[in-house]
Amino acid sequence: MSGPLLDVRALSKHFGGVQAATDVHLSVDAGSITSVIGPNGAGKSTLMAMLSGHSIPDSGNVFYEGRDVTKWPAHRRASAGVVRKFQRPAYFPGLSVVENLEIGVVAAGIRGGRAMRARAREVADIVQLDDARYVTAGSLPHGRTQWLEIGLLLACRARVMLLDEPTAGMTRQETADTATLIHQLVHDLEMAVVVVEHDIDFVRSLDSQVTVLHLGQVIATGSMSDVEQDAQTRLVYLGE
Amino acid sequence: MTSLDPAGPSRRSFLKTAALAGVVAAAPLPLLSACGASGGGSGSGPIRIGVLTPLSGPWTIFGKAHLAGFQLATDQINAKGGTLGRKWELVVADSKTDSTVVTQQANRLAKQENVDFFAGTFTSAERNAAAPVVTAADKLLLYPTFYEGQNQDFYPGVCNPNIFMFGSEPSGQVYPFLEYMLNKHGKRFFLAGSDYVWPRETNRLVKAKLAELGGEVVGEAYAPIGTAQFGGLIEKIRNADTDVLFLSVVGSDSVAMRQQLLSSGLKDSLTVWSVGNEESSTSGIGPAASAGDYASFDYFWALDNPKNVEFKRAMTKKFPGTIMNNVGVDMYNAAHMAALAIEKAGSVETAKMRAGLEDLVFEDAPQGKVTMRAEDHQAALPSFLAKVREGWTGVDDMFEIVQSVDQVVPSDSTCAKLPLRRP
Amino acid sequence: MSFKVEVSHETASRKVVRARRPRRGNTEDLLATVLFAVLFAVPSVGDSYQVFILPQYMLFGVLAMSLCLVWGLGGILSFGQGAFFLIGAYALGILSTRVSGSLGVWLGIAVGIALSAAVAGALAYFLFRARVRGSYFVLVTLAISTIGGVIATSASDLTGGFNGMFISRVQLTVSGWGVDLASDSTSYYFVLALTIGVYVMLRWLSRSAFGRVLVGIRENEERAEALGYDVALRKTLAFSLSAAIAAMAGAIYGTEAGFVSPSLADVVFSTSIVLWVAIGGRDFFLGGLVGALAISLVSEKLNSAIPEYWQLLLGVLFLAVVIGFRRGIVGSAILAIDRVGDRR
Amino acid sequence: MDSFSQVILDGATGTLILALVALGLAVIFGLGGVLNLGHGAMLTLGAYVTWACQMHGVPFIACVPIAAVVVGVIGLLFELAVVRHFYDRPFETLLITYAFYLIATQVIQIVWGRAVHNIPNPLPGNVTIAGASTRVYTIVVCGVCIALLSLTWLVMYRTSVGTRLRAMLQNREMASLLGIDASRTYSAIFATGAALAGLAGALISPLFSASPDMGSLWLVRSFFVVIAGGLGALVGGTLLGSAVISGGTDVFSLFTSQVFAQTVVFALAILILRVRPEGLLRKVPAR
Repeated sequence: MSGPLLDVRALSKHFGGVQAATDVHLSVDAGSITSVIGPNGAGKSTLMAMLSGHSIPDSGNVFYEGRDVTKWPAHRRASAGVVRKFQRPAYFPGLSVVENLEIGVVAAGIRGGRAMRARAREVADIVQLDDARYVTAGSLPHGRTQWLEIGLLLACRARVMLLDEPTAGMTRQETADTATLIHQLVHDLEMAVVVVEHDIDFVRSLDSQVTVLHLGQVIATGSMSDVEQDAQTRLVYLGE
Repeated sequence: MTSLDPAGPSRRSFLKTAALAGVVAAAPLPLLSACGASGGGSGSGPIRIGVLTPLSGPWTIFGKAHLAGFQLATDQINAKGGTLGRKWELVVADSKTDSTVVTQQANRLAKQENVDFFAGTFTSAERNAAAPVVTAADKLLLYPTFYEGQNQDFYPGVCNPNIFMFGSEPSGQVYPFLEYMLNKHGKRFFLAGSDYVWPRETNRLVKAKLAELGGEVVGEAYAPIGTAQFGGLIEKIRNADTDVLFLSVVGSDSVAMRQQLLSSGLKDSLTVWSVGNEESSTSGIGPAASAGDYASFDYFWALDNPKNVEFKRAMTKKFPGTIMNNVGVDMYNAAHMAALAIEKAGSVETAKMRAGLEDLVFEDAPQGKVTMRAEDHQAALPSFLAKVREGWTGVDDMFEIVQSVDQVVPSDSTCAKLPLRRP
Repeated sequence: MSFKVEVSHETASRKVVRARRPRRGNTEDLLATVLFAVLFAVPSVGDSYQVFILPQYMLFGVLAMSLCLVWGLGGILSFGQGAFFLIGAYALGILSTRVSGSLGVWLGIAVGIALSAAVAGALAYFLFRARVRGSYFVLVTLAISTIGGVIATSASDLTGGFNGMFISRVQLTVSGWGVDLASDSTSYYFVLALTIGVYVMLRWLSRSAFGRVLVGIRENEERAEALGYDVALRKTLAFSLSAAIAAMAGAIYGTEAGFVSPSLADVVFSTSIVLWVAIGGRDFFLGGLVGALAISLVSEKLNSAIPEYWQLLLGVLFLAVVIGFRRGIVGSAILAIDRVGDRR
Repeated sequence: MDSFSQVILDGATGTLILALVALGLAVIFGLGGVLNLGHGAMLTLGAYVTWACQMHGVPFIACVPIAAVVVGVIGLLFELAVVRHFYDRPFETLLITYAFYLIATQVIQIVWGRAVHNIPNPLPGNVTIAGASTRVYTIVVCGVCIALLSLTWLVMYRTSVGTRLRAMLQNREMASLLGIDASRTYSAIFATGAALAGLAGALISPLFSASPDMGSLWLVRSFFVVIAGGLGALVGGTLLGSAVISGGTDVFSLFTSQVFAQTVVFALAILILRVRPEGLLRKVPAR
């Protein structure tokens, strides 16, 4: 395919007097990981919301597979393949893991009990919830709910995964496993992943393209090591 | 794990089925067996009467008097040994002020309780709802309330050979006093009522009579049952420059209406004539909002005659604190007249009892003489116009009778099904 | 089956019990079969009043199941089901008297269903699109029942207003073949078949993809939307379908009872539907059905005997169920039976 | 233009009386997030307590605060026993308060019977304002309503209690960091709302009498006040909502039937809800 999978051009958004995003550009290719970092209030969540369709920018455009999806509502973007994982794990707590995944599978257009179950089982294996298929999701430990939600994104055939702080509340080991999982998804399934994170170590372990936001503006892009050399980034983010 | 125990699922589900069958089947059984056994029928045993009365809902305030009247008469009849040597037994059903429930309960009384005849229902709407059931079961219904007359063929509760009306219709309740009110308080009438058949039909008849007498209808309005705010209506009354406000708003709505009329300051500049507010709703309205207003019915607690004194004594003794009204008294009359009819006919069979009630005269009614007309089952009753006393403190000093008529012959019904007398 | 070690201790014990694939629904269907069998047997053992009244209560049960669909499955609490029931009843009443023959009857049923579905759909889409939900939508459904009652009362030319409307027992026939509801026993079995049909249809629906997604929306609306589901559209469909079922039940109820009045739309009736479903168990269609049947039956017995105390008792029972048995009496029973079954 | 000033006066008094009735509901809904279906029963309870109190020879002016306190205490006990465990589940609180309505209405009937009780007007006489007349007592009730609304406004926006309450509305977890005992605050809110309902029931009883089902007539209208007025702040919203519902019905009913007017106004309230839902949704977490 020619051109980036997700192409963000000159997005701006303000809330009242606060400029939450100013002229943000971002380009995401299939099979790549993009990390967005920045201090609190940098506009990371706003950017995520504009990518997922939960928020409509004041100006600028979002292109997905060459189509302008700027004004598409969240559900339409999701069914086209741009799916978001929320900061707090969002899943269906009263249902079992497999029932959760089946809802995702149905979203991918798979119908019929057998096919649906098979696919849900497959996804459960990928996110290592195969042992807990019939456990009520609400009773899963926190770290595993994060994976369940990633499983949901997988189940509905996401092509672009928007991961909002995917390792929040995870143990060190779980965080490392998550990085491995993301790599695996990108590698095996040619997915594009956009990660918003606080945890610099995790971002470092993703070894991805990094975009640094500050006060709604992109102040640096490049690999993690490039960005860490950037003076402005060091100033605003790393506090030096 | 399931697969480890091949015998498990089937056996388990069998046990489950058996257990559940027991539980589910057991539940409805007491309900089934509780009924059916009790059946009156004709012949021996007590005479069973189904009484449909509003014990809950907005018309609860009338329900007490409604039921008490019939119960008092039943006690008196039973004290004398019942009729044809059979005691009376009441099966009371709550109409919940809901015509749908009336249909349901009337069916229950007919099909399950096997009552010999029915008494009650409060509004015309309730009577109309009960009518198809009593017709299907071929039982009589004794209806006690003031009502709209028998001109609307399309309602099943009108000109129904199985229904007897013991209350007054507009020609009895209103006509005798129209001229008096016209001359004394002015020609400009505003007709306001609750939105259902009785007020609408009453007002239609009143309009016709007013035109005859040279009065003028300056406005007509209906408020749905359950209205709490009458601001718009009161404004219309004010703008119409009304002399007499002819009110057929009923129940708790009328309480709100009269209170708001007082607070609007309009009450002093017109005369209120209510045909729906008897003793119990006037108690709710209170002295301030009712003082000086008129009401007309076939009975008032205030009536000073020996039979009413005796009735009041008996009523106060049996149901102390109950506010009695014309509907309750007409229930009382209905019971006594039914007893007379049964004795006369020698049977509680519907056809015979019907013949017994037709042309029956009851001299001992608390309000005077009651005659049941055969051709349309309407009662000829006395009629009274009363004025609410200033600063009344209770039902005893609430109304003051200003006009009275000993017996009004109901105006002719225009129903095509007449006459009701069967060959 | 193997369990991974990383499972934390406090949830481990629960897991063992629940980790097996549940045979979801078996117990409910089994119980329902028993109930339907009992109902099937009633005309041969009961009296004529039971044959007359039970179809009406079964239709209340259908109405309750329509609420289970939106509330239990979709998480949309509605105090407006009574209004749709009423639309069905009035439509049949009006059209069957004004259009002669079986055409009028079918037209009445069809118009009632279509009108309810359309009103519910339009209103729901209008509001769900704007993300009106939760308590606010409950308020709107309260408004639906209030406005429904007001219209039924005031449009007296059409509905008979407060006086109500009389509907005779109709014949449901297609080119001479069909059922004549005039006979109590015929209409009993007809309504029973209808009730079973609705139950089966709703059970199928709850297992279908649509049903699963609806549950997903109930559990987490944001997540469902972010998975690509048009949440507003699906909730609207559910609400509209539920209104259609309520209207169908209402139409048959109208002809069964022979009389309808605006009281069916008022807040009291609509809230008693919520009561039936809450006490029976909102998560199970059988809960709604049994709740409606049982409470109607017992109410009828106790209402005349101890009207105030019975209402009080019902209130206390309702409070107890909401506090203690979120899944209702039937729902809790089903789950308890499942648990016993699973433990073996 | 006597008629015109009369319409204005009736509209104003109607609005204020409805605002008085709805204030308790708005407090519990707006601050506590609970849609109190028991509000109607609390009104009724207030009216009956007033009546019973007067029957024992207590003057009306003393009966009103007694009614408010009694209903407030009942509300508090109910909150402590039941409601407090369900704040995170809006549907459940709705059902629980509906159960309260069922139970309270029946208890009222068992204790005081079903008759309509008349409470004499404590201030007989009419007053004429700009050619329009109304009862002196109505004006006093309106005065009390204005005073209560002003007091609510002062508490909410001019005291530290109000600041904390508003902070808690924004973020419950944050509030506990500010040293707010959320649990006690919610109890206080519920009790206050109940007391306001009792007070309203007591005050309107001379205008409308006391009957067991009086509450349900007001409940639906109060809900619409909250629907229509929920957009603004507690005080402004309640007033605005009351003006739309009460004033709207009055104005429309001048041109058309009362019924149609009511329907139009209710539809209007739904429209308002649709146009400004995000303002409303902020306070109530979606289920």
